[in-house]
Amino acid sequence: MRTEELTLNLGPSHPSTHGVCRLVVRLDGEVVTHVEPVIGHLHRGIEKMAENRTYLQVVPLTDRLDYVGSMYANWAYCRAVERLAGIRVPERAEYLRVIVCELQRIASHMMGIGSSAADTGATSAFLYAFAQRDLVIDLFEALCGARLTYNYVRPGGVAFDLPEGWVEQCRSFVAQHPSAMLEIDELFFGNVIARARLKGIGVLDADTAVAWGVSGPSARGSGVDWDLRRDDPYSVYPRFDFDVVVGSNGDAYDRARVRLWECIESCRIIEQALDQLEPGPVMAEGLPRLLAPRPGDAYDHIESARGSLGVYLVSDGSVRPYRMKVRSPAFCNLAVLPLIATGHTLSDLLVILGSLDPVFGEVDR
Amino acid sequence: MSALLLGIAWGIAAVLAIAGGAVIGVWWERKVAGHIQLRYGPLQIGPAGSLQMLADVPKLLFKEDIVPSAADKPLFKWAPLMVFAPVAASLAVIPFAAGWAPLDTSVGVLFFLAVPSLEVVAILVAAWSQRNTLAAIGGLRAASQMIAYEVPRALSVLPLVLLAGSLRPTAVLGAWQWWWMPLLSIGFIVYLIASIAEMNRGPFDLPEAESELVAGYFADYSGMRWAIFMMAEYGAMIAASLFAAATFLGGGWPFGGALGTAAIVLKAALLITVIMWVRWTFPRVRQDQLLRFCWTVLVPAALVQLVVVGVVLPWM
Amino acid sequence: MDVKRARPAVPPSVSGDAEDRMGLVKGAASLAKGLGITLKAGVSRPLTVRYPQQKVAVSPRWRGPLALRGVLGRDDIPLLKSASHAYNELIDGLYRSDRLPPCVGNCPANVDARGQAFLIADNRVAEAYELVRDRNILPGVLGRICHHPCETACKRNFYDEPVAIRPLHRFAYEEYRKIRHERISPLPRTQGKSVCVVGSGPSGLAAAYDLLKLGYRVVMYERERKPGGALNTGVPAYRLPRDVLYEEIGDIVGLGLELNTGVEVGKDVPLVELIREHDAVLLAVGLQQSRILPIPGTDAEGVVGALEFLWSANFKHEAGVRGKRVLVIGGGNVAVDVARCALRVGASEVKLACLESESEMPCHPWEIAEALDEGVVALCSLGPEEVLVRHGQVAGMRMRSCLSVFDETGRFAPKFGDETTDVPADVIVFAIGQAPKIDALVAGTELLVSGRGQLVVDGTLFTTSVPGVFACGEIVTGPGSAIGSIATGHEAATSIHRYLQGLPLDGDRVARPVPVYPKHAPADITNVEANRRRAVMPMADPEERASDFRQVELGLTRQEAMAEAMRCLRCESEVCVGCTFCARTCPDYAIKVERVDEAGARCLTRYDYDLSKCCYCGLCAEQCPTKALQHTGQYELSFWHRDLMVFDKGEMLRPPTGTRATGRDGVSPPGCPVPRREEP
Amino acid sequence: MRIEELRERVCAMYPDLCPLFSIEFGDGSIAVPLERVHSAAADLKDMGFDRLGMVTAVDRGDEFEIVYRLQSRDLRAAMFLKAAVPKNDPVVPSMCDLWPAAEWQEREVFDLFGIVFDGHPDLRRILLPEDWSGHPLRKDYADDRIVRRPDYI
Repeated sequence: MRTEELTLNLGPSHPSTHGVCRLVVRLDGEVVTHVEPVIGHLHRGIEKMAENRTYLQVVPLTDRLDYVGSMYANWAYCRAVERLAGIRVPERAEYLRVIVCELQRIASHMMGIGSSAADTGATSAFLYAFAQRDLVIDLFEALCGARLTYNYVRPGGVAFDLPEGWVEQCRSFVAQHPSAMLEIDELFFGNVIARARLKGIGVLDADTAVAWGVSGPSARGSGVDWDLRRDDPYSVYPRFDFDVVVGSNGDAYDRARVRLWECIESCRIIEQALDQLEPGPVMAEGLPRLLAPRPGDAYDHIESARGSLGVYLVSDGSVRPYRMKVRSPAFCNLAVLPLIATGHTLSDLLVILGSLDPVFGEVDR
Repeated sequence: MSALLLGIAWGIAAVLAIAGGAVIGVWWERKVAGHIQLRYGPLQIGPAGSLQMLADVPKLLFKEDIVPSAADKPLFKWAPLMVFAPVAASLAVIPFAAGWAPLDTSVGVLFFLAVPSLEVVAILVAAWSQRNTLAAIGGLRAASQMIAYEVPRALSVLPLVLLAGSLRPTAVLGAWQWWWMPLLSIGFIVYLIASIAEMNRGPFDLPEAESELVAGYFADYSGMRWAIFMMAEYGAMIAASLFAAATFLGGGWPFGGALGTAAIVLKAALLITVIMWVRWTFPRVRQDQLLRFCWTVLVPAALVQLVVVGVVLPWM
Repeated sequence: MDVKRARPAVPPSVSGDAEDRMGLVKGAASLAKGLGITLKAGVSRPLTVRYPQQKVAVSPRWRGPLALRGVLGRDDIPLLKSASHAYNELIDGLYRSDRLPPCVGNCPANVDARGQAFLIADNRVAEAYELVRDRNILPGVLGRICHHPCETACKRNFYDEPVAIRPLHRFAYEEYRKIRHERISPLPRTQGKSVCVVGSGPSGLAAAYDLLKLGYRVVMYERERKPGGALNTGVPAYRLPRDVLYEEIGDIVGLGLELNTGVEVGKDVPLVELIREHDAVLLAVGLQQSRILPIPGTDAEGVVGALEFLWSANFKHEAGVRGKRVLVIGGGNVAVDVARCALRVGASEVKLACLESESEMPCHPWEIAEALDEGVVALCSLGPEEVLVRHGQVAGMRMRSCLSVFDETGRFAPKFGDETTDVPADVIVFAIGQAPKIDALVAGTELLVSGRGQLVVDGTLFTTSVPGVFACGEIVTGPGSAIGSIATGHEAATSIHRYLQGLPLDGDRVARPVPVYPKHAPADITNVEANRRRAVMPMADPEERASDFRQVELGLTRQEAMAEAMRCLRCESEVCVGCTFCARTCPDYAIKVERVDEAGARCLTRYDYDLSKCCYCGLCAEQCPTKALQHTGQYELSFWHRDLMVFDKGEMLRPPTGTRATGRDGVSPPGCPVPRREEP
Repeated sequence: MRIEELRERVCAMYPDLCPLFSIEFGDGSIAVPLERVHSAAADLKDMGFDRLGMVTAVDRGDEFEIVYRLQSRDLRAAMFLKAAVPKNDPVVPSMCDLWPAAEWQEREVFDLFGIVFDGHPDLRRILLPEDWSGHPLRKDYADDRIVRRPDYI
């Protein structure tokens, strides 16, 4: 019997495409024969806007890059500016940045795990994950007054010091978080239906991951043992001991569980950072109000929840960056989707997209 | 002539029962789902949000019934009623009290199991009349799923009929012994899972899987027509639970008379809560896994149950 | 909360392959476990809030829509109007340390520079003079000689250039001078007691001024013919014309001070008799003797001490160096004054030798710069070794190179190199510090004197060993600035007042407010618009001024002073002055500020904040120097006319409290926008 | 691996380009003439740089400058490979054959700068709509909808 392929257009406003992404899918019955992500719907031209703002005014822009994790988006940009302008950040500011960034990694992974649960229909697991994310966001609200776009990490240090009572609130969160994660692990990842849905789909082997420039939990899920915090150590990370979680099969299940165990590791880092925190200034002294680094270009990257988020800054000596390029991990990870999604059914396609955990603010910039 | 009048009266009563059941059911589902997900569920209207449906139902009544221009108008308009009718009909044969059922026929059990299969046709009609690819896929999925799950459902009820010796529900209820419960436990579980799949609920809600098809076969329905689909789903749930309560769990077993009917309704409510609990805990099964699960797990379990009953029958 | 369980270790393989082939039983077990978890969650207390009864409390740092606390032209900043002796308590109440502007904090005497700029900008110059005089006694004098620590700490350093606070003192004096006769009248004597002040230096005058305002009878004795102490003898006349000094001291005398000049206590009048005669005595005698290095050859003719040299140069305009080569030893302000005076009294060539290197010189950078303009030659990192004497007459000085002045702990321990240079000179002036000469003064009293001839004085309460006898000024603190001595004068007056009233001396003695030091580096002002720049102080040109004792700085005109006063940002005053720095910092340019600047009618006419452009990044509120702009804690951003989200000035100025105060028409919620005003 | 070591190895490979190996802001970077950029990339890949981190371009006013950032996991090193590209007809050999990661990033550079990568499997605009005229990240990109910022700071 002659069958004809059905071209389906998922998105850009579709409940589970994690933001504005349009998937042009050719279906043979339920099986996907060809998928092509069409991106660019959230392209605001951040790199062009950055050329029109001073170095401090660009920080609120970086909030809107990876809006699920704007803390480390700020940090990546600030590290590039500090490397360009040769600023030495005080000790306490580095510790605050690490604490805040690990908290943001947990919050971002909650979105990752939650959406992989929601894609397969387990709305309760999604809400348990989001309950944890909300506790982190309350911490950030107490710290810098915002719940999503924090504008907290600034070139030269951080904007505010901890309010009193914050450290205790943070410790109580970090104390209860691992058990909550294990509970979600039992509820969702241990469940036979979820294992059936997630295991074995969207398999990405290690070499293609490296060749395609995939980084972060998506790459670690397929066994690529590469984590910038340990392999290209920056800031005060060498002072903490933590393990890098690596999966083996490279399917959606492994990627999601790598994220889950990374949250537990982040709790470990936060506890060590909170123990080693001492009083001191939070902002470098003697910085000019309008930073004007000498001409040149600098690149710096950090390990964000989606991979190695890098910022390449070119300065021409004026108070405004000449060119800012954001190497966004979600953009590179998404490129792999056609490779790993063909041959699966329609419902799996969206689960695979969710397992790559793309955030389209960062993909489209 | 009087039989026709009697039938119409029972029909209206069934519709009203299902409507009332649906109203309470939706509220209870939102409460159960809320508390499972660490939140309160409806709170504002009425004590603990009980009058929330008082606000929702009028809204649905006054909401505009959009009929898509490309749709096949007559089919589109009649599909919801065609889905709802079998559910209302299946209520008629359930024995509410010992020895009394609204429609006491000798083939009540067979009628109860056969009528929902009409829904399959109605769903296909609904899906096809919208001319919407996503709805079409949803409709096909629903059809394949319901046909698949009718077999284990029927097989799971067969041992009951064997033990009772007749297809008449009231007779089954009358012949019910307490040790039937442990004996028919496997059959009861298979029946429960199969009826969940029949209702397109819980882990098997493939047709209206929000993440992919955005609402499956009733995607383009809105307003009261959509509400009828909802009532059909809740009606099916109520009917299945009442039947299970009346037959598997022995109807008003510890008490007799009026208290018995209350016991049946209470057991049905308990079963409905379990169905909701299952829905809000588990993720969704994929289409091929759904069918494989039905033929490789449910049907053999039902056959095992038959064998068990077969062995026990001589001692009876 | 959960008990803190041991950290779960990461399993070797995360992919859970162990339970891969899940049998029926293990599958069912996993389903049951899942149901158990949701059941546990179902029965436990929900996390969310029972809205609408309970509401989520927003964090105090919440960045909601902006609000202005105070507005120029509508709310005035609290001026410092009360008597200075209450200053200590005042600092606590009115000017809490977090609301103390950097200029007031960094000034040793806490002169209210912010208040002065506010008053001058509003054309109330006489009030400004009196406000400043309350704390620094001689605004006219200090307007010329103070080393202005207030300008170094001014926040405007980081935006463009600091506010010219010292020239404003001077301008206030020149305006006040015209109307001083009608405002100076003897103060009433309310206290029965009398106080005697020995020495009419800045510290003595400050104490006398405070005590006069408290109602005491004050008698002052001065050794010289003219009052002013070090200001009279030490400060060169080109920096401070003497008529200004005598006029201002005349004002204080006019307030009821009994001044006896030409009377040396300890010689003409014994101190014991004064202690008996008055209820309290204040020794403000300062340092009279200039220190000479104990190196060979200092007894030769032609070696002079700094004070004697300055005394003769200032009064006789003649110091016996006409046509000779002068070598000044020392790197402080006094050395630079000596060098510049030497030029003016006809020295053929003036060299200045000091231990410190070019950058470490203790004198103020602008002093040495002006000196170098006028032709003084500075020889740095050189230590005096020996005076070369040729038959009784000074011929030069052998100097040894000095490697470092302070050791690593900061103590004065100079290390010398080995090569020496001989510097030819006819006259050598030692300006390496002054020493007290009080043996005549203390003769006959039980005042304790330390081994090195220093009077033993309590540093914070300024009491000496004899009850009722106090001391202040440079005799207590050692060589320091004029404003530093005045600060000790105020403190001593407070101690005397409490002593005479029988109050405990050390009650709530507020330590001087810790100056608020800048966090940012000074701004580079290459492309700053002209109207933001600082008023340039007209200077006499270097060649001419080096020849005689005419004024070096020529002072600001009224117009310049007013414009300069308007540049003051009024830090921490929580009153928006329309400095537009929030508008410049905003990444989305959502703020438009306009202000009217006529003298006496200054007000903020427009503060438009476009809610639809604002991204709530909080940069503007951080940059606001006056802390007037702050984020309200309001949660709901949805106002009625959301599309017209431009906040007109009228709307922005709602009370800052978090409650839902009403907007302009008394009904609609605050910040409810009015129809948009056409953009110009 | 220390940057100095990296410099020796690169200089050993390209003696004539050695002076162009600059260490600035902590990252080694080598500027290569346009025609040798592909061969240099291939050699560096054999040397151990198995990962292409970033492909981007900078509009240096009179010419473009294409910038590649190569990372190596086993050498624990990273370096920049830069090449000047003339502005009139900017054509750069594509790196898709060496690293598939370059595919999307080169499409983005083509989209925003207008630099053509020959040898690229399907060079289309990736972020902007197909019918968009002009390349926004060029300094001379004129669009009337761009908000004029007041230039006072």
